[in-house]
Amino acid sequence: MITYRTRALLMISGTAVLVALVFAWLGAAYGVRMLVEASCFALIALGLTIQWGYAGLFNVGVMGFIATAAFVSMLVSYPVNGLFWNSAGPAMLGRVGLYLVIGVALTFAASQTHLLGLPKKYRTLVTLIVGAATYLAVTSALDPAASLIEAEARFVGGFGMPVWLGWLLGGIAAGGLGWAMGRITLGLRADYMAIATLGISEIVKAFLKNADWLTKGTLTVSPLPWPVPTPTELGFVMSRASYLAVTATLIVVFYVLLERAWASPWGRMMRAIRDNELSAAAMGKDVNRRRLEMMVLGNFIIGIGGAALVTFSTIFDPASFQPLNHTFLIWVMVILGGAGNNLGTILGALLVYIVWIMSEPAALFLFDHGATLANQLFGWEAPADLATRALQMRVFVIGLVITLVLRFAPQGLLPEKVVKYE
Amino acid sequence: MRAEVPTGTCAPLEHAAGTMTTIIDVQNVSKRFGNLLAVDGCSLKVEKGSITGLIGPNGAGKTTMFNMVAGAFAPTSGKILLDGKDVTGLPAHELFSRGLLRTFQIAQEFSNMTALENLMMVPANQSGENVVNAFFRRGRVMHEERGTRGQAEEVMQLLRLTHVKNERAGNLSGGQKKLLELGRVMMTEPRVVLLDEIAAGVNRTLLNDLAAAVERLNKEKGLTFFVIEHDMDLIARLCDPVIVMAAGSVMMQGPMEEIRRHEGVIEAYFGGGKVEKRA
Amino acid sequence: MGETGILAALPMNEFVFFINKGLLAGLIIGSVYALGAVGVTLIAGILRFSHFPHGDMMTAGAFFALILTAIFPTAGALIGLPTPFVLMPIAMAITALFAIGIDRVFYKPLRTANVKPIVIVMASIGVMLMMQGLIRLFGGTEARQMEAGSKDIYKIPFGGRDIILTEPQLLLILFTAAVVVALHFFLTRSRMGKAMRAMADNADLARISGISTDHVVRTTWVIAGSLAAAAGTLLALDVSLKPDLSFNALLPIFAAAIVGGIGKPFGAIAGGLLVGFTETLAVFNWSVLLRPLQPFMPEWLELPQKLAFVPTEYKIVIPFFILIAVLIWRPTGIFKGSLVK
Amino acid sequence: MSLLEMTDIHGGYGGANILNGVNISIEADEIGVIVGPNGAGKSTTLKALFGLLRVSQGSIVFNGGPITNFAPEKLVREGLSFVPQEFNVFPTMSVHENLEMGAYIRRDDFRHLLDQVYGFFPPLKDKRKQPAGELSGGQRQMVAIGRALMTEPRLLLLDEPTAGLSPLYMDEIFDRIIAINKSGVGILMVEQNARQALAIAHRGFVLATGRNRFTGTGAELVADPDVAKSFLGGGE
Repeated sequence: MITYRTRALLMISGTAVLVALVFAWLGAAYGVRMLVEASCFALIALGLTIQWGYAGLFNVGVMGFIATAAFVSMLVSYPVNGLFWNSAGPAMLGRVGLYLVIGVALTFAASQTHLLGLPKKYRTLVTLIVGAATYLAVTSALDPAASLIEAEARFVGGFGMPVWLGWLLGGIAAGGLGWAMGRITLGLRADYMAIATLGISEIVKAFLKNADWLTKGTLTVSPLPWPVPTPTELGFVMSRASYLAVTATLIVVFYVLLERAWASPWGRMMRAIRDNELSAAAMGKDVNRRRLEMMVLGNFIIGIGGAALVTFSTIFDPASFQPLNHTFLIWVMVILGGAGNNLGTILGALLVYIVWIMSEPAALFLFDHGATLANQLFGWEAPADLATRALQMRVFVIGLVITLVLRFAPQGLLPEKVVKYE
Repeated sequence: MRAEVPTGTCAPLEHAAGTMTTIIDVQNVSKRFGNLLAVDGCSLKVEKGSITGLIGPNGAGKTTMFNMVAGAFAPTSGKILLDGKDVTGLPAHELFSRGLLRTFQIAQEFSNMTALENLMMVPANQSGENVVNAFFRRGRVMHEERGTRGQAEEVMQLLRLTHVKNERAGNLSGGQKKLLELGRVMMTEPRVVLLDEIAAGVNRTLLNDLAAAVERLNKEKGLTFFVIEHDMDLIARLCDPVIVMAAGSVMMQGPMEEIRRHEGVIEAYFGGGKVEKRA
Repeated sequence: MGETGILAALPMNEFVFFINKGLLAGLIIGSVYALGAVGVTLIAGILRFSHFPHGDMMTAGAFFALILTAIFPTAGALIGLPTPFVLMPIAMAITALFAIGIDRVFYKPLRTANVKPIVIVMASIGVMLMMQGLIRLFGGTEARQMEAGSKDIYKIPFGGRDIILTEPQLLLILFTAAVVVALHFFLTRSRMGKAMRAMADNADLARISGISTDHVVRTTWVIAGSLAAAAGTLLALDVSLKPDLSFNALLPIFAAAIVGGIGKPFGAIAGGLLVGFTETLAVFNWSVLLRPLQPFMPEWLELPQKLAFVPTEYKIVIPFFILIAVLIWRPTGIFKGSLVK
Repeated sequence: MSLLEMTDIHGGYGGANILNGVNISIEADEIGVIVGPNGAGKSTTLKALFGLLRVSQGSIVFNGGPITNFAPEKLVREGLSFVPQEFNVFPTMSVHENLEMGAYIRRDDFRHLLDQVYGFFPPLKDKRKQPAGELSGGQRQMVAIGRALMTEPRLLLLDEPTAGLSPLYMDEIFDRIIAINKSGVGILMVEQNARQALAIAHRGFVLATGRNRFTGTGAELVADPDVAKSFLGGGE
């Protein structure tokens, strides 16, 4: 059996060779860009690997957390939109905020009326009514405000704060969404939790696509400011390299912390909860609170990775978030790399991303030649949209990789490290 | 302290005037599942430093009672006190922090972690369990870890399991898993240990080791045990007093020799004595 | 007033609008969700896992029907029904075999290696992506019409305006009704139907009664596959064949299965209709109905042009909230299926 | 030649063996009862016989043919039928459907068998349409036994049929078992109520720690005071 060390070395050298190939074939500018995107995906994968690998939480809503963090990061770091602040917009939004606060307070109060002796059945009814009333009041106040903002200032604009603060707040927002979702879905069986997380990520995407007053919707917001000098100042290779330096340090920082946490009492406790929830509770571990903690921490890291990824693309386009690229691709990285193994996950992310990027030209190349060959042999006419269809082949390959890995290498390329004390 | 009560009813045992020696005090507890009254107005006590046995024929409600004390589910009525404080209905992890440690009939090991880690995870409020400490206060955490590890290695030696300390717990034999689970008791200072059918699926020689370990912990460390068990010989060897439950409540309590001669108990076991109280 | 009696007094135009856009629309989309949910609930009840590729199985079924229509374009004309509908049974059979093949290749090995249930769900996500890839590879990514030519439209005069129902919509409703009846007899009269209910109720007891698991599993996939194909084909006939149906259909279908009670086919049908109606009514523009009452309303309360509970873009929110509401208040669903906790 | 011969059976749930050499034998028209203190391996013996766990040593011969480690689905066709202690009905299916499921492997018309089962358990006749899960404990047990009778077994295995029942139902179930046996069905039953069970048994087996302690006719075992004492151990 190949020892762990040789597996790791093999994977590292394999990835290095692939990277070198890309640099040689497509040049440094493209190579560095690919590495930056891969590093962002590696960060996201780290967030997912601790949720699934450490604590056994099945999160299929990664796209929703990436989108939330990217949105908050855009909101915080995008330059201030003077048109908005001078318009009546802020005042109207203030009113909406007020309605919301009062409404939520009332709904909460209604939900506690059983303390005043209201029978439980009526309590839920009252809460629902007050909740619905709040919802109607808030939306009725929001619609005029939204249309006014869209008319006068196109959208709310940002707060012009530094980008790193944007990423941090984006991560916190994603963590917060993780907390809220954890509260709702923690009692569920894993596959129903998966459906709920899938639902939430679709809702986040729908919200961002339609709240034009906040996100300019399909008109997209750009250019998103970078934490480092942009290509216009330093040229493509250097600016991207500096961006890579930022994301690489983030990876190293999180890697060291998570590696340290794996063998620490915290990591041990999480793994115990994953292995046997009943026994962990009997040994004094508060299972639900700890899972909630992992939902927050995992999604915080996913959020930061997501914010970095979207900022790098300089465009905030809600429609660009796809479950395939932003949830299932990352699942392949984690499963193939090795769930619960931080190094395996990072290398898995790099490896899978490079293959994913390279598969685009490769697929096109293959299908073109295939089509011309078929044409020559038996005059088969390729359909017009052959190119887009060729790209769909990758979706098939991703699905195939998931099923094969689950069947033949469930532990992944670098399996979870068993903590041994010599 | 011995009291004899006629079968089937559950007269409250004389409460020794508030002695601080009672670790577990179950007061008039009942539990209903649908229209089946599994436990019916049952009271029992476990004294500090004792190894108290709980026996009874199937369907007598002893497993239900044991699980309520261990925090698996809350009673329908009545109160359970641990160290004099009311713990009725508290979840399992809460009871652990108050000093109640339970083992399982079928060993519940953490299968993907090594045997040593299975023990190291037991101590409560380890500073390293706080994620901030785990990340940033490495020094303090490492210092504490050395202590925990030393203690765990000691327990492994005591249980003669050192040779499998780095083995995945899932790969251990049935007997080794049972020993490992008992080892958890030595990783903390529990006020009381609940042993759930420790003899189930265990061969004779291993049973001797387990019984010897329990006796040693009780004698040297003064640990209190509350043992639910089918193996009458083990009960006879380990426990005094032994509480007999039948038809959902306590039927009698006393040393095993006397219970074995007690007509009512023999009839309860032999005749099945199953009187199910309809709602 | 020309016509006397109640018809004239009621605001007919608005009422018919409500029937068309509210009730009928809810019934149509509800039927599609019901057909999908029956398959999902049987798989969850008997095979104990949530079948993620169900939306894509519906699309695959529709594609098989499309290909068959291309091969036998005139088949429909003989009977006077749309060709895809006439050839649908064949497409259903192909999809059923397809489903059995997938189970044997992907899920059965994992079942025999008795992996944790969540691993089978992950494998089904892998299968979902493979199906999505293949469908888009062979079928392209644009929406397609199932059949050239216009659809016949039935107009039922009802006071002022007509109640409008296209032929495919009528076929969908009738087909779903037929499935409900067929399912009832299958589950209550036939030997295999009862064996499936037994397996969902108590798998161990079914096994020691001599019921063969493989047989029941194969039937489960036949029902799930064929109904998914029917749902996909009829939806494509009504609207158009969109390759990305998978995600938009997944959430409502799972919500329907859970609302109805996991493992309960009748629950799935009721759940499907419930989700369908809730969706259309939540998005329905109620201000149209309130407009005739305008004269009776006080002046200061001016009627907003658009008054809907949820804007259409947020339609996806509704099945999600139904799902969460059921999971919190009634985890066994209406028909007391297995627990989702 | 006896109907069932279990000789020197060793086995368990994968861990340490629970059975360490159990011998059981039943004649064709007998009621056999297995009793003994908890953890003696009573239910384990029955499960080993019906293929629900692996026999590591020893042999089982039924009706002259070896059936050691046969799968349950196969044994049902050999003429054995098993009623588990818990979860022994299809809760949401009606009483009638439960019985039909019992006859799943039959290809012939089994209506006469339904009447026979309703004959054994009259209260079930008018509750035919009711879901089995909504019946009381005793009636549910009748459905469970009725289901097992639908394959016309030569030997019916019952795992603690009166567990959790009130004395009223307990006596009624024992009477029914006698009636079923008289109709020509061999019975092998594990029981918690040792006294009543042995009272109706042609042959009794008292187990302790996975081995035979006492064997004899039901009457003999009830009369012998040592048997009752063995339930409280200390007899080795």
